[in-house]
Amino acid sequence: MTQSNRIPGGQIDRARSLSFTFDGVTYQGHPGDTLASALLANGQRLMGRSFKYHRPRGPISAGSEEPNALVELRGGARREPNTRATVVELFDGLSAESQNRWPSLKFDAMAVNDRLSNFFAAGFYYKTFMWPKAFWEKLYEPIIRRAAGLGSLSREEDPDQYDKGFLHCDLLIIGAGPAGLMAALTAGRAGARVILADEDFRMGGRLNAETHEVGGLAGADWAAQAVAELRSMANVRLMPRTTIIGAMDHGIYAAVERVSDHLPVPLPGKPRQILWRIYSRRAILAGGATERPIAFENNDRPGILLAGSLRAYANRWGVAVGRRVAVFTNNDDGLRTASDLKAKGLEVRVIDARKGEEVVDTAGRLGLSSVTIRSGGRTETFACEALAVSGGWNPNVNIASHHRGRPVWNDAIAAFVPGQGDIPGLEAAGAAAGRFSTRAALETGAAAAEGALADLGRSAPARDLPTAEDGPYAITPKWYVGGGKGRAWIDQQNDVTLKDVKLAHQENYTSVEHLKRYTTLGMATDQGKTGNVLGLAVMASLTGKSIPQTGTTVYRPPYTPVAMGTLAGRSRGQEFKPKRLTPSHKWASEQGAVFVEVGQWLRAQWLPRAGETQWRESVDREVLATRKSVGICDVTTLGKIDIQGTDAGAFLDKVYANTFSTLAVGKCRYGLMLREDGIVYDDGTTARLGQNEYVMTTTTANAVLVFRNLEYARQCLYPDMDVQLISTTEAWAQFSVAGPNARKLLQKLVDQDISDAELPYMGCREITVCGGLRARIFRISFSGELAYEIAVPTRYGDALIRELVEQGREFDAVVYGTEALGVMRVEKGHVAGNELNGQSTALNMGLGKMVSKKKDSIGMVLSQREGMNDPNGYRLVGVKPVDPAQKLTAGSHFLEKGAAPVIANDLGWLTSVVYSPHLGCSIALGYLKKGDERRGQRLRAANLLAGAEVEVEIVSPHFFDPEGERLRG
Amino acid sequence: MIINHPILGPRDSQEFVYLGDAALIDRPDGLAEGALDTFHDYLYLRDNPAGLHRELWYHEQGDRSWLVVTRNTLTHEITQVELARDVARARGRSK
Amino acid sequence: MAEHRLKPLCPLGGTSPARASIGPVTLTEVVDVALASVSARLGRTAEVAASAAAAGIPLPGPGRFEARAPFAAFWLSPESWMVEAPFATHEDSRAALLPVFGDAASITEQTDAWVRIDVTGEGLPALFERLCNVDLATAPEGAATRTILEHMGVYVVKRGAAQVSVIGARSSAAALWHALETAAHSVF
Amino acid sequence: MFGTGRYSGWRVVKEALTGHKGWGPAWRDPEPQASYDYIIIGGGGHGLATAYYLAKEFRQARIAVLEKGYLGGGNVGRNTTIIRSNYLLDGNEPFYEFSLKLWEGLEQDFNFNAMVSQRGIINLIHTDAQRDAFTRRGNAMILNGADAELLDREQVRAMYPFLNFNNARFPIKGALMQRRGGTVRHDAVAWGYARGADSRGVDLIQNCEVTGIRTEQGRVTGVDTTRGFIGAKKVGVAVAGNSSRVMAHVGMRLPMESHVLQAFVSEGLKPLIDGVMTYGAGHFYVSQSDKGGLVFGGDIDGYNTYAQRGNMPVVEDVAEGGMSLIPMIGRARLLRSWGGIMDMSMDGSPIIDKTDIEGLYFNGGWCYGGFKATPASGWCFAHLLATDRPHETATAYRFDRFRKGLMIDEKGQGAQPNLH
Repeated sequence: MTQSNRIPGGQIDRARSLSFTFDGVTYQGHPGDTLASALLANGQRLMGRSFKYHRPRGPISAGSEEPNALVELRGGARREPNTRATVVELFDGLSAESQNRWPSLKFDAMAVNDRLSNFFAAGFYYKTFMWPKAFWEKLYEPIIRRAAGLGSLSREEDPDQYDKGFLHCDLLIIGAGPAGLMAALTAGRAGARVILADEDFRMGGRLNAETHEVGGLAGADWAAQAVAELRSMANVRLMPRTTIIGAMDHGIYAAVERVSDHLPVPLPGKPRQILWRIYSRRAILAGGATERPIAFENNDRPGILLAGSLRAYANRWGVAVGRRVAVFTNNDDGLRTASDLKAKGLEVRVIDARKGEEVVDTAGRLGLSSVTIRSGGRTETFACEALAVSGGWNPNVNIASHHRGRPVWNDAIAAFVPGQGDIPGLEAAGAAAGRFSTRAALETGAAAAEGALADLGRSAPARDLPTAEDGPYAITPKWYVGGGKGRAWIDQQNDVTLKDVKLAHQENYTSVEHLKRYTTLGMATDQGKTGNVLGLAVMASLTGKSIPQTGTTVYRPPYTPVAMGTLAGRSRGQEFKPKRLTPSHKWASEQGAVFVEVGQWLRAQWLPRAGETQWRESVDREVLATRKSVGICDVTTLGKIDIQGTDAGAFLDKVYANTFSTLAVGKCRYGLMLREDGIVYDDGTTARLGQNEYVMTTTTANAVLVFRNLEYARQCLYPDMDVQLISTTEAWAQFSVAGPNARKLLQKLVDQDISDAELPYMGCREITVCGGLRARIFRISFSGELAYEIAVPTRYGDALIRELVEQGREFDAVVYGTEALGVMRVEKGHVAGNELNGQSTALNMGLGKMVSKKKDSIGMVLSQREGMNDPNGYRLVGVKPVDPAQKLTAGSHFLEKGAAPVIANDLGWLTSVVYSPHLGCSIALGYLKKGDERRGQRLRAANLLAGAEVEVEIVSPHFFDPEGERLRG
Repeated sequence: MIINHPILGPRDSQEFVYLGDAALIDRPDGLAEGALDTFHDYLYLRDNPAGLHRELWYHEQGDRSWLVVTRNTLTHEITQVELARDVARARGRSK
Repeated sequence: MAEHRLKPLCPLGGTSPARASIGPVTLTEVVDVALASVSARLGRTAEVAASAAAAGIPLPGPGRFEARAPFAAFWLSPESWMVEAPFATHEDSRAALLPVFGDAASITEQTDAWVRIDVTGEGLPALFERLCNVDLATAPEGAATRTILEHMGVYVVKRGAAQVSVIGARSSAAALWHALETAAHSVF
Repeated sequence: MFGTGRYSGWRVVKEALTGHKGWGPAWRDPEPQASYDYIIIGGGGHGLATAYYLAKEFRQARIAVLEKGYLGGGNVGRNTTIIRSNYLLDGNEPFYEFSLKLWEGLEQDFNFNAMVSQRGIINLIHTDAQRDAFTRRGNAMILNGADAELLDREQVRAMYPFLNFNNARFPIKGALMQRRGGTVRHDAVAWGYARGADSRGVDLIQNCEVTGIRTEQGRVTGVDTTRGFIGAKKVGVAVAGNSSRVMAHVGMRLPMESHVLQAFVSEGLKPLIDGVMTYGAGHFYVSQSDKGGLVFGGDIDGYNTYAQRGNMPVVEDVAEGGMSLIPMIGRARLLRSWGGIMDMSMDGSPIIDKTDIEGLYFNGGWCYGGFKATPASGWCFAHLLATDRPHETATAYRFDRFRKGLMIDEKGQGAQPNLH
């Protein structure tokens, strides 16, 4: 197709042509075009359909405020729904599809809604669809949901990469129009560290869209010259294609840089977009202004644009939306559109609201064909393809209101301007501050930069402002054309009309928030950038209040919609969180171990051997072999905290419920740690390696939290205790060696005597292994077997497990994973994660005696509250199925035999369930009301989720070697 | 947010962990009479002011200092940052 | 110390340190440095400073790194430092420092708790602005900052304009290496 | 009868054909009277529901609701619209199940379509320990008369094949599902209760901020407001988010902190996610509204605040969770964010109780469970106000539970509000 509406001029590279498709049709455009400008150049005004009534729509703007021209850009997994054609930078091979229409953009069956619009007035759905009750979910809502939404996602994984980053500067300047450029030149020349960001791919802002001169040059050329000077400054960073999306606290701004969106696909290894966190000492908001429409009947036809945008298409992109143009304005800026288009040889007719002229209706099904105007009582209809509308300009106050500060109404320009100091350190300049002439933009830009430089303690260079137009902006507010029977649109995408606002008023939804929520005004993808103030003004005229009395519109981040991928960056898929690998990971991988996520750690869950087809075979083997001879397990993930200082023992007495200051050097003790509210927080064994030196172990899950709490106690509660803390979790590779032959195996590695006499139960020593390697050995047991934990510097962890396996061959030693570990600790009745649930007391766990009342430890006092010492409360019990063949399920609840399955009969639940190869049946730990008194009782363990229940016998939680002879052996 | 660390200067609050009201420093004596009541009030009741709030932050991804930050809960403006250890000593805490 | 029969692995899992060059930068796993934390006991900071000075061990101020061969050190937290020494001569780092500080300081071996990846070459600020919140461009040489990098806690030590050490938890060495590599490919 | 008459499909048609001239105001804007029998402070969901049930179910009169801003401007107007009763503990589950049952009949009851939609909620499971905990919880729900199902990985895949089943850092192992969970059009809840209360003679007074609570000999006598003193026999406080500020008028310190919870909505998308899902390996939960927007959120920012806005760390954390769970979501755009101020209580559970001051009653501490609780909260608070006895499903929500050691701590996090 030909670019029938292309006219001379503009900042496009006519020497090169770009080929692209829209709804399968191929068109030509030029570098510098947007998708919208290229389609308009090809005479394609129709680009989309509205949300509710499926009205035919074309672009009304040339920027990110666009509510209508939304397309699905690209295809396959890269499809981007709801993409504004007005900001898509054209590239060769671009393909786009229209959305929210069926079967085609021209003939949309859903447009029937438009005919039924009377039934779809604001809030109609709140008043019906209630009878019969079931029909809402069965009938009405499915229909509504099917019609919902605009574009659609690909349902495939986003293939692109996203980056995040951090930038630091003295001065962030938001917007590179005349105000932003002048501010950047001023601050840049002063040597300040400046970031200049603009959402457009071409810096210059409105200067690229206007015909007037700056400093004797065409505005766009002056802008290019300014950009060139800024580029030459090492202290200035230019960021085109970068949108500041939000103002956070303390000078932090979030920005999205579109690195690759102007390319068919990103270059290999390069991100599609980058989320920048910009740390600025001062900021200038020079984001310009957005033009607003006037509401009149059928003001939403393709070909009806905002006046400044129609002018931009002509001046910047060399595009005439139509050869015959009408201009409807209530201010001088609209007249500029008329004069610019006339100068381009187009036929222009002005309708000046200030002279009592107004547009009362338009015609043209898929695009504007004529307008009807009223002037001095007589109406007239004439043909035209384009209608430029200007109801005035709204400063882009959005970012300035991100801290929920209220913009301030300015009568002179009939618009809101940013409130002073709404965002500390942010100053508005140029059109964003309501100063609309180019001269004023340059002036306020320079002034804002000078102010920032003063705050930063820098001296500003002498002011050097180029000459520029300083034309007046005379506006007489005209919000809507009344009197008609038809519909006049206020929010085009969401199809909110004048009538809807009137209805909201009639039903007393008059506060601005009620108006918004009841009519959906301003809730569309443009967030009301063009419609909000208009809607507010209509409501004001209905209530008879002033606009500021009626309310203000506060915008929330982001400034424009942001891809979720950009906000996520690289944290996705396998890289969602970093992986932590144990010292034996390499060895275990070679063995084909099955790994499980434990927090960020990957631990061997079990290590299958040839012929083992299902996990239980491996786990049973690991357990039996350990209990029969010896097993090895990597326990490095347990937290280790080095605690030194002359008050180390006294400190431990504060943070543990039991006493450690009395622990002998060379001994270990099991420690119970409470929260201040008396609930059990963590447990582990802590060893005393020297007079003033302990090493504490924590559960894997709580390693970081316990360390944090120790520092809290050290710094905030006991600041004069001589105690120093540092984590050694990763410094030592630690292995558990358990089973009757544990000592025999270890003695083959340990250079010193570790006989029972030398190293009794709960003893610890610093030793050497394998001919001189420094190591530590702790005689502690989680499995209930004769067991040790041996630690070597982590770099030798891999070598040590290979050595243990090698030396263990004669004992048929096994390496066991977390499953077998769990089986053995349940057999032994040790509490772990499922019992340490943050809701249980020491009493619940049968460890009540461990809480010393003689000393003031964290949690001691509040653990004595009556509700936590209920004699009828939960106690830890062991559970066995009466029929060994039956399988228990963790999370089943205890019920008396014959008791109805209702909460009143609930006696507790099974916390942990394992299959004990040693007992040959499924066994469990559980919390049971009056558990201690129920030993030997038979109850039901009901898993109602599966409709299953098992008759169980309550036993001691110590299924295995209750007297503990084995571990002392 | 940015917390102006008394030793390290401005650091992003992302490096910190928040605990709550700095009154938690004033832990009562667990062996004193009526400890159950004093501990209840100490642990559970808060002023929760709309305005200046003295609160505990831990520089976990930093130097592991606990800080007392004075911050306005309406504006998030931070007006003072102290080492919790100094505050604790000043409030008579020792061993 | 005695010759034992166990063979060490590098944090990244190799028998020799990893190394990679991407564009102008090179990533190198550094394993020839022994580490120990030194924390002054309560009220004995002056003694610790004096003993350190006598032994030629630098104890730099907050946020700083300082080298004084054969030792170097960076600041960890109030009254606490990470001391570096040649691995070959100071493998048992705690034992090596105990005589220096006696009971005036708490000393803990830290060598194997960490992976150290040195990033060398031109354009490091451009790389690090995509990694963590450290303003490398304005940070002076000898700046040592603890911060977050892709959810991992790390020390970023600016040893020179063209040499930065990233020191992170040994268990997530592979994740840290991957993060640096990916960012380098993305930037260069 | 005040108000606008009944809504019905027939009436919608009639009005459509006659230019919608017949729709009257949804509620009046009355001047405050000199005194009332009941004053409810707070015109949010809970306050409006309380007034509605006081008038309708407990046949009380001379009731006013005082709202400092506009009706429904509190957290009922800024949440993620989820309803469910999938709680674990005895103190909570009966209450939330009562609430869910009220939701199921609400629209017919107050004659306003709030779009109660029970499309199901799933809590994803990623570890064996999570499965154990959700099994315990699911069974507790059933024991309390609620519905619950445990889904395995393949059942989840069948519902949402586009979740990350191929390359997940924390693989999906199943889910706890409550089919009766779902969503409700949040603003409509406030409007429905407001219209229903107004039509029963309740005075809804907007732009009326309470500046003081007056008492004589330990008994409440009324409240000072920006529109003057208003007398009252009984005063009920339902201002979650600002509870501490209001109760400070009578010198009460509460077991709670105020925190901001951010929430987000994407651009409108064609139907994708039918129900509600919560991620078990990160801070992310999501549903899709009837307009097509993905409505999602995550964790609170975590520091005390009364500013209804948050910061980037949580925004990124939520996006990372979403991206790791739903890999296609990368090209969906986040459209709008907002923040609501939560009463984060010391055990994560609410309080509906009398105070030491006779005639002064308190309702708050909802953390971010407040929206789903709206009907039961209103009903139970009305019950307490009218009868001076706690409703049978709210007997655990007492101030003294902390003194007695009877915390209702679903998450097991202890006395640290920002962890609940």
